[in-house]
Amino acid sequence: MSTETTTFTTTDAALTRDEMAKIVAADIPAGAFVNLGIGQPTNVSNFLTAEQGVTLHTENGMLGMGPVATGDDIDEDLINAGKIPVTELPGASYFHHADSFAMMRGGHLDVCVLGAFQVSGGGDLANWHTGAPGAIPAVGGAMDLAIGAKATWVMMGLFTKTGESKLVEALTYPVTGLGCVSRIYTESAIFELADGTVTVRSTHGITFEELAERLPVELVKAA
Amino acid sequence: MSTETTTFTTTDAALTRDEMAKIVAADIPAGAFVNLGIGQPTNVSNFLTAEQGVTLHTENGMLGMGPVATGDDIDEDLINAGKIPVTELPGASYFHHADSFAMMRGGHLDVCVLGAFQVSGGGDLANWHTGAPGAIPAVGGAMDLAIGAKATWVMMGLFTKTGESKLVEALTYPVTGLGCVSRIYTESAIFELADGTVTVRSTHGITFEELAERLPVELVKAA
Amino acid sequence: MAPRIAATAAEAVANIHDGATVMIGGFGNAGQPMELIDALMDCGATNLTVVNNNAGQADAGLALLIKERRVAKVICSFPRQSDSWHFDEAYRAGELELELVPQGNLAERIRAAGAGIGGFFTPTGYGTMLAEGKETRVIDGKGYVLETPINADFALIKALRADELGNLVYRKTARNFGPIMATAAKQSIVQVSEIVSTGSLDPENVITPGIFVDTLVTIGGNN
Amino acid sequence: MAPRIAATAAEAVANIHDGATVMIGGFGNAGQPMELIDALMDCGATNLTVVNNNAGQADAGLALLIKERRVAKVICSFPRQSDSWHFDEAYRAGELELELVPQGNLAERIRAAGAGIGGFFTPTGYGTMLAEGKETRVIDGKGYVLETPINADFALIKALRADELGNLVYRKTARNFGPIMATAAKQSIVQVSEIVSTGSLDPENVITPGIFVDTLVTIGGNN
Repeated sequence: MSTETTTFTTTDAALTRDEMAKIVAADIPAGAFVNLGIGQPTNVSNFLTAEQGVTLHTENGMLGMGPVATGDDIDEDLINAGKIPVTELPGASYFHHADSFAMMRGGHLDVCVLGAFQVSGGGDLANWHTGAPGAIPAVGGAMDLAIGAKATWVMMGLFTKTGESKLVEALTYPVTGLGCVSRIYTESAIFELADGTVTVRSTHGITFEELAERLPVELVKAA
Repeated sequence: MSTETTTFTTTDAALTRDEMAKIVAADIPAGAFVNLGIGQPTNVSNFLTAEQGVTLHTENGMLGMGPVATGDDIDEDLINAGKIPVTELPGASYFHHADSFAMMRGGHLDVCVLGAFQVSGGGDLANWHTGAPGAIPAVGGAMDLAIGAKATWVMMGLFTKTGESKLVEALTYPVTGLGCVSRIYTESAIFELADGTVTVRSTHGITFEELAERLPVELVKAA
Repeated sequence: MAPRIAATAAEAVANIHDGATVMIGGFGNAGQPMELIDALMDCGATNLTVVNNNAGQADAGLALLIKERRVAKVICSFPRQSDSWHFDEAYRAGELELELVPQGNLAERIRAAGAGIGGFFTPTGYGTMLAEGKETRVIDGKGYVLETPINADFALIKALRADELGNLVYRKTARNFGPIMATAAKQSIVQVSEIVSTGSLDPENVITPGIFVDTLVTIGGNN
Repeated sequence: MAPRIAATAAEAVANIHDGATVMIGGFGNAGQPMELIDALMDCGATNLTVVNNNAGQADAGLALLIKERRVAKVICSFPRQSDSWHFDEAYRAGELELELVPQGNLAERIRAAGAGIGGFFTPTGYGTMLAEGKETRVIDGKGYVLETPINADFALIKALRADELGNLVYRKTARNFGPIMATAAKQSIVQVSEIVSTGSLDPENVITPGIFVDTLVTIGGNN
């Protein structure tokens, strides 16, 4: 699950959201138990193959979650953490909220994929609260998800609308979890984080050198 | 469950074990959830009536335990905490060990009836370990049972073989639980314990005055 | 004690008093005891502390209780949603206290209350705003926050089916907070689609044993 | 990952190594994975720490492991029994370390390990010999002891039935420690009477989700 031997690659164009989701999906080891956060990470499920045999966890109490339900399959008692009706796969199981979060907190899930406002080079994650004055905070399962799985991966845009890097030296947004992120997927690059070192696995529509210039953290190019 | 208005009574003869068990059974409120410890307390179940609607808990993971199993009803997967084969009543449920002890520790059982080596006037209980040199200790569920239920009742002989009182000012045996016992049933008397006061509800084969002389704790006679 | 069977939701919630702490099950619409919440609205109890995953949505249920200022405090993980306007307004007006708890800690604190645990060290939230003012400890190199149990006077729960002893089964992800809230409240009030005769539920499949259920009411019955 | 299906008990336990901590399910004979324990005996692993409710009985199973001095330490609640002679001898000879834990604390500590809890305050054992040297705290006037999680390398468990994904159901009071031990061990090795096809178990009734199961072996099959 950690940084296997990675070879640096580069492509001319930035990744689309589907391309990002497809890469994340391909990186998930066969047979893994995975929680996909709300938003972009949910899209990863569309690119998992049956051969991978990945089991999806939803923190509202289910393993073996299937695709989004449509038409007659919609059942208000069967929803995911984003409150979207989903389906049940053969071999599924249901459990209560304490057992569900115990499963997560106890380190039983292999991978959790989350969105983020910011990630630090040390793997600190900010994704729950803008910290803006007057903003009403809501945390949900964000903090549990951040620190629970064996590996926490982030999918995010690398830059804010105003062009600032969301991969930062130190978080300016409120912390969700410390030192928990080990991989970041963005449209412009994919990063591996380990022991304070940020390794660039690939760049997309940008060269390693350009990236190194724009980001406020020291980058290592994968071999 | 606590000392309702009690009227002092006395009988000429000491209580037999069955008489003690019958009195305990009659004292259990209708509809109560009860755990009966190993030994004398187990005998209480023989005197519970169907009308009482008492539900028995066994800490190895069951509510709705029925009588001891005999003949073809013996099932090695269905035993009580004393490892005796038992039966299942309609409306029973099974759960794992952590849930079972959570049920107890969380104060959900109404009454727990236990044996004892000693009880102090303040309700401290000793029933798990003689503390003798070389004795191998074994605690089982004793400490959980002592402090878990809403009311903990003890059934014991009032005197040791050498005639010393087992109702004591301060325990000389190792503690099982502090301040947990609210009622003691013995062959010679029944005691209510509350806030450091020991009230004698009844005597059997002994007068209140004789009892007061033999016991090392101050006794109050029920009105 | 076999649970009281209430004829109506109004009768089921009639003894909820001003100032009570009320847990309300459900995650999204799944497992939300809507009829019991409506009855709580009608019964007039005020100055409530509500424990729920959210803080009301749109113009129904908990949102209405908040709109009418019947709720003094909400303990939840995810108050702000696109349609949480009544919460937003009451909170911004300073007329509603909010205790924001990560969802897994919320579940574990509810479980702890039911299980008689005095507090526990959880890694979730360590190093974040939500741990401010709380005791923390580093155990084996990992940071933990001390969290305390959340008890309640009442729990409002939706289950699928009960037997006459109050044993419950749930349906799919509607199980969520129900089983743990039932253990943490002094009185659990449960709406079900049907009440079946004792002995109809397989003891292996009971999710909430009847010991945790005080009041049952049948609602609808179309599940 | 779907569990490995071992052809024999010997194959199932083959990777248990010297010095491993091994949890063994069962309470009395109910849920005791006798064939796996026998296989552990045959596989030769030594210097083991064993977590079990007892410390072996008569001349079989765990008692034989202790007799052969393959066990360096036992963590249990009730070691001394009428037929625990091998334990008694090894313990008196100072050749076996004993950590005696009240049964409910044992269960809760195992659960805590599986749930990622760093420690918890329990009332059980407060003021007793078994709390000596442990941190204590008075919370709301009640005394508590801080207890720590018990993790293991392996768990040996007996369940009734598994599907191919490792979802488990148990039988009656044979459930006992199985579900929590499965969560607390790095590898859970489970003997079952039969393995059924995926989709054969009702997702509502799964007691141990397959995520907690690593190895399955079919034994007997007469339950």
